[in-house]
Amino acid sequence: MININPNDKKKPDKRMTLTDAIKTYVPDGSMISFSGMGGAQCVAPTYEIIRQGIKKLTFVGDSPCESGDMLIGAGAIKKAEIAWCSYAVAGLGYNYRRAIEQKIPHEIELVEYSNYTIGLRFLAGAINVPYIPTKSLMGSDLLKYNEKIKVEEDPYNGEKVALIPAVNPDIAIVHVSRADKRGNAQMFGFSSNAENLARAAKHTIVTCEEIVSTEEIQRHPNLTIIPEYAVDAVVEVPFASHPWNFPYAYAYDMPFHTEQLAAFKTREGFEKWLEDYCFAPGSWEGYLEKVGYGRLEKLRQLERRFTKAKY
Amino acid sequence: MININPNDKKKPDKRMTLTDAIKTYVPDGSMISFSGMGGAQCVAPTYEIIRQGIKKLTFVGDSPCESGDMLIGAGAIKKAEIAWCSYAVAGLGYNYRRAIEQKIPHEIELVEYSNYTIGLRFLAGAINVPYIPTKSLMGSDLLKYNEKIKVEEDPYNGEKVALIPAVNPDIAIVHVSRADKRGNAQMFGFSSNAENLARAAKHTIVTCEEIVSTEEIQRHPNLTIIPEYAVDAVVEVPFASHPWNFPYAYAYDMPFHTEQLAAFKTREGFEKWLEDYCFAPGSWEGYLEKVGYGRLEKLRQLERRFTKAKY
Amino acid sequence: MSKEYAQDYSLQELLVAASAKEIMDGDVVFAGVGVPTLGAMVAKLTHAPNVIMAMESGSIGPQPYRVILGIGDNACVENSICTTSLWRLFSDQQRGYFDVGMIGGAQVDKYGNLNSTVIFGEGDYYTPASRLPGSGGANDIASSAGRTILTLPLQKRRFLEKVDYITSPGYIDGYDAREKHGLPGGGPAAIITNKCVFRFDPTTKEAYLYSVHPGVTVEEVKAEVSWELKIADDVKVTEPPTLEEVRITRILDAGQIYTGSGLKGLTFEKYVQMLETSQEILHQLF
Amino acid sequence: MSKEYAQDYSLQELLVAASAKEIMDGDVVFAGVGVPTLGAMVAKLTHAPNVIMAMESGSIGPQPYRVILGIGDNACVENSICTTSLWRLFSDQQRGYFDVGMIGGAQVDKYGNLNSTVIFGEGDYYTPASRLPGSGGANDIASSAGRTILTLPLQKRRFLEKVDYITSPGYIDGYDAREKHGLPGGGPAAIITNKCVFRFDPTTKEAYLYSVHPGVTVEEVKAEVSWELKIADDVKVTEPPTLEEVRITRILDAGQIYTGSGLKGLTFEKYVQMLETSQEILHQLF
Repeated sequence: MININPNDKKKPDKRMTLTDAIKTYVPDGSMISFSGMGGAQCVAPTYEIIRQGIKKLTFVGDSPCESGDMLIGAGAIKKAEIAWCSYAVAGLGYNYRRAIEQKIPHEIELVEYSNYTIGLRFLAGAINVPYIPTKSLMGSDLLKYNEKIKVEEDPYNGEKVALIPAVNPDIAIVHVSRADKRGNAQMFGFSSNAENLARAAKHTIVTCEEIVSTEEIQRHPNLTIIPEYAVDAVVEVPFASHPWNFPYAYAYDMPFHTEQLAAFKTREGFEKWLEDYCFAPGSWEGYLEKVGYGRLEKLRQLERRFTKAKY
Repeated sequence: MININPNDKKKPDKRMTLTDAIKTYVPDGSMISFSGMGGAQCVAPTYEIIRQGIKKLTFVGDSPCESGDMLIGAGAIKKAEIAWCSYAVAGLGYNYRRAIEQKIPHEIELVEYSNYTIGLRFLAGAINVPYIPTKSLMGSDLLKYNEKIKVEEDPYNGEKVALIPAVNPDIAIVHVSRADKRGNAQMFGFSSNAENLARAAKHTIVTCEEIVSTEEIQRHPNLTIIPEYAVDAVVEVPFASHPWNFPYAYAYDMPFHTEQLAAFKTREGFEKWLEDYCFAPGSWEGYLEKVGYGRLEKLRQLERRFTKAKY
Repeated sequence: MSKEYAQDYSLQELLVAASAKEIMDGDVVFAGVGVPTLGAMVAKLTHAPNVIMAMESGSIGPQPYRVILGIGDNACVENSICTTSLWRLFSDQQRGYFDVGMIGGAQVDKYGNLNSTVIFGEGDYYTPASRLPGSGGANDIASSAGRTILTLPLQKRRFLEKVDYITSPGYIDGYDAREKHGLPGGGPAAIITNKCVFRFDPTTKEAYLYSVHPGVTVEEVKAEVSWELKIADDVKVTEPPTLEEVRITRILDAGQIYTGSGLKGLTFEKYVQMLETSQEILHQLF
Repeated sequence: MSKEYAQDYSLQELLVAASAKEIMDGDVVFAGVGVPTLGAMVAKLTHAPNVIMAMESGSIGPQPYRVILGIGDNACVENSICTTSLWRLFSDQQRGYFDVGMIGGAQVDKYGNLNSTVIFGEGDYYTPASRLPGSGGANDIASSAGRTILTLPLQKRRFLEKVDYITSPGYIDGYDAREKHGLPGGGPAAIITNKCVFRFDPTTKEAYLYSVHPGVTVEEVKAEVSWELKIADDVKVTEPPTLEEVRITRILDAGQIYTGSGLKGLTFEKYVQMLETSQEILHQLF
C-alpha cells in the first residue's frame, strides 16, 4: 500500500517540511501511531493530517487526545486500537463518544487494550517478535471483546499469561525535544512510548522542537532515544504540542484547552474549530500565529521558572 | 535461602561498605549477576566475594570477564549460565577453560545462551513475565544443549520463535557512574544490562564511582537507569572496574591487564595473583594502593583528554 | 504529633485527606491526576515524606512547586528522580514495585470490579448508551499494584451487583479469584466515596461499609447501594481531615482546580498568575 | 578517485582492507574488536563516510580519536550518537537495522556455520579437547544481521565438512534452511581468510573460492579445505589494499595492537603515550 523509498533511513539529511513529510509517508489507509502521553502530544501533525484530508487510517495508540479524538471527528479514522480516548482535566473525548454512540461523522471499528498492553505491542514490534506475554488484562472484560489477546499457561511454570500481539504500524510520528538532520532524536523528560513506536513502525517521522547539530547530539549520547537508522524524516516544528505542555520547553495552556474542549462538545462547535484553527490558518505556522506568539512566549517563560534542561 | 529484610528497598539511606554489602546480600549458594560489558566491569565486588570465600554460587551473565573467570578460578561457582567467558584483547578465560577441560579447581555445570538471549532473560525477569520470544538461536547447537529454551510456532503467524526463560537472580550487583544514598543510579555511556539486572534480581547492590546528592540526581532525571525502589544497598567504590575502563571516568589499563592475564595462564600464576592482589591487600582500597594511585590518576587524566561527561 | 482536626473543610478536601491516609511512608504510589495526586502530595508533606509518585507518562518521584495538571504535565518532570518511558514504568509496576494504585470509574460492584469503559443502558458493548474513555492504565494498575484505592461518588446507579463491563478487576467473583486468574497485585483495599469508606472482607473479598463520613448515616449509604450491603460490626466515623491536611491541600490547589470551581472562567492571565504564585508559596512547604 | 594500490603491506593490513571493502556507505556495522573495527573505521574514512558502527556494549556510532581496545572500551562512547543498553542494541539488530555483522570462530563448514564454543577432539561437548569462549553475541549477529562477514585463518583443521558445534548459523544445511528455521538475517556474504576469499552459491548456499590473495594459488587453498571445494569459473586475485587504506590503517593502529606485535612489551608509559599521540594524529583524519 505504501510505496516509499526503503533507503530513506540511510539519507544523511532527512529534513522535510511537515506538509511534505505527511504527504510522503501518510497515504490514505495507513496504520499510524503517535508519541506523547498526557503532555508532549503530536498536535501539529494531527492538524496537518486533517488539513490534507487523509482518510481510512487505522490508529494504534495508548491514550490519544487530539490525535485520536480530532482525527475521529475529522472522519480520518476507520479503526482504532487504543486504551483510552479523552482529554483529562480540560474535557472529554466528545468526538470519540459521538462516533461510538451516534456514528458521527461515521462508524469506527474499535479494539481495546490497556495502556501497558499497547506499550507492549510497540515493544514487541520494536524488537521484532510476534508477541510479549503479560499479567495485565486477566479477569477483565477486555479479554472478552478482543480476540487478538490469547490467554495461555506458560510452558515453564504453568502461570497464566496473556499474549499481547506485536504491532508494526506503517508510520510512526514521534515528537521529541531535539534531533539532528540525520534523525538522532533526543528527549528531555518522560518519553511515553516514543523509542518503541519509532522502531516498531515501517517508517518514522521525527518531529522536534529544535534541530541541532550532530556534534550537539554527540555531547549527550545518553539522551538519544531513537538512533538515525530508525528514522525516515526529520521535521522541525516548534510548539508542536500546543496547547499541551512539552517538558523543559513550554507550560500547558490550560485556558486555551478548556475553551477548545468547550467547543468540541457539539459537532457544530468542533466543525467551526476545524475551520478556524486548522483550515483557515493553512499551516501550523498559521495556527501558532492565530494563538499568538506572545502567548506562546509567555508559556515558554512560565516553564523556565520551573524547569530548564541542564544537559 | 536468603533471609534479608524485605524492607531494605524502602530505606532512605542505603549506604554500606562493600564488605558489609557482600556479607549481607551474598550468602553461599546464591544466584548472582553482575553488570558490565567489555568495560565497566564489576571487578571490586568480584575480589570481595573471593576474599569472603563465598561458595556454590550460580552465576548468570552475558559475557563475564573477572566476575566469571576469576570466581570460577577461586572455586566460588557451582553453575554458570552464560554466553561467553574470556578477556578480549588482553587474554583468554584460562580459569574457565581449566574448569571445563580439567575440572580445576572443580567441575562446574554450564548452560549456554547468547549475549542477546541472556539480555532477554533479564528483561523478562525485570518485567515479571515467564519468558520472551526471540528469533536468535534458531538452527544452532545452543538449542541442542539447553533444554530450557523451547522452540514454538507463534500462535499469531506461525513463525518459529525460541522462548527464552526469565531469570530472577537472588542478587544483582550493578556498577554505575553515580547514585544517591537512596539508590537512584545514573550511568554515563553504555549501560550493558544494568537496568534490567537490577530489576530482575530479588535484591540489588548498586556500586558507584561516586555518591551524589539527590538534588544532583534530580537535575538530570533522564540519566537515572535504576530508581531507588529497585535498590537495597548503595556502595561508593571508585575505580571499581580497574583494570577495565569506565566511561567518562578512567581509561582501560591494558598493560596491567596483559600482565594479569599472563599470570592467569597457569593455575599457580592465578593463585599467586589472588594472594598478591586479593588476599594480601585485604580490601579494594588495598588493591588500589598496590596498583598505585598515581597510575590510577594517570588513567583518569588520560580519559579526560578524550571524553568528559557534559551533564 | 497530636492531631488537630479541621472544622471547616469541603467534601473534596475530606476526600483528599482520606486518600492521603491510605498511603504509608515509603510507598510508591501510582497516582492519577486530581484527588489521588493531591492525596499523595498531602501524604508526602505530612506523615509520609518518603512517598514516591509514579506518573503514567514515565515520570517518577516528582516534587513540583505547582499543581499537577495532568499525568504528563511538566510538573511531573519537575525535580523528579527518574524520567523514563511508559512501558518501563508499567513494567516496574508489573514487577511489584508499586505499593498503591488509585483509580476511579463509573460503576463498581461488590467485589471492587470497576467499569470505566461503557454503560450499556438498553444496548450493549457495541451500541452503548454511554461511551466512557476506557481503561487507559487503570486495568494495569488494578492488575499489578500492591493494593488499590478506588474512588467514586456513592450513587445507586454506580454501585451495582454486577458492572456492565469489568475494565479493572477487583476481586472478580470473590475469594481467591485473583490468584486463579494469575493477577500479581493485591486488589482493592478500600473504596472512598463522597459519603463513606468501604473495605473488603479478607475471606469472601466482598465490600462492606467500614466508615461513614461525619454527618452521614448508615441508612443513607445503604440506600445508594444496589446489593445487600454488609456493614461492619463497629462502623466508624471517617476520620476528618486535620488542620494541617486542609492547609496543605489549599496551598497545593490554590487555584481550586480540583477542590473547587477553579476551571470556570480561568483566563490566561489568572492561570499564569496562579502558577507563578504557587511556586513562591510551595517553596515554604518543601 | 583513481585507486593507487599499496606495494608494501602486511597480511593483517590486507585483511583490514578486504573487510573494509565489504562495507557499503550508509551501512550499520555490528563490529567486533580488532580487524572488523579497523575495517569499519577504514571504510568510514574512505569510501563509506556514513557508516555507523554498533558496539555490543550499547554504544552506537562512535568516532574515537584512538584505537578501540574492546567492545566496551571508552573509545566506543567517544563522540557516539547514542549510548544505550545491550538488550536494546541487539533488539535493533533483530529488528533488521544492522546491515553487516563481522564474526570469527575456530571452525567453519561449507555452509558458513561457525563454531566458537568447543573443539570436541576425542571427547564431546561435556568433555571437550578444547573449550573456547562461547557465542557471546556471535549467534545473534549470525541470526539477524543483514549479511555477515566471517573471518578466520585458512587451515584444514578449521575448514571442515561439518563443525563440531554450530555456535553461529550460516546457511545450516544449505538452500532455504535459514528461512525454514525462521532466521531473519541474510546469512554469510563472504569468508575472508589469510589466503583467500570465499563467497556463497546463491542457490545451494555452499561456499566457493571467489578470490586468492596476491601470490596464493588455488591449489594452496584447496589443500587447506576439508571438503571438495567448488571454485569460481573466474577466480579473481583479491584486490590489494590501496595506499590510502594502508595509510589509514597504520594511523588507526599506530601501536600495532592488531596489525603487529604491539601488545608485547607494552609498558604503561608507552601505552599512555600511544593513546595521547593517536589523539593528535587522528584529528587530521576526521
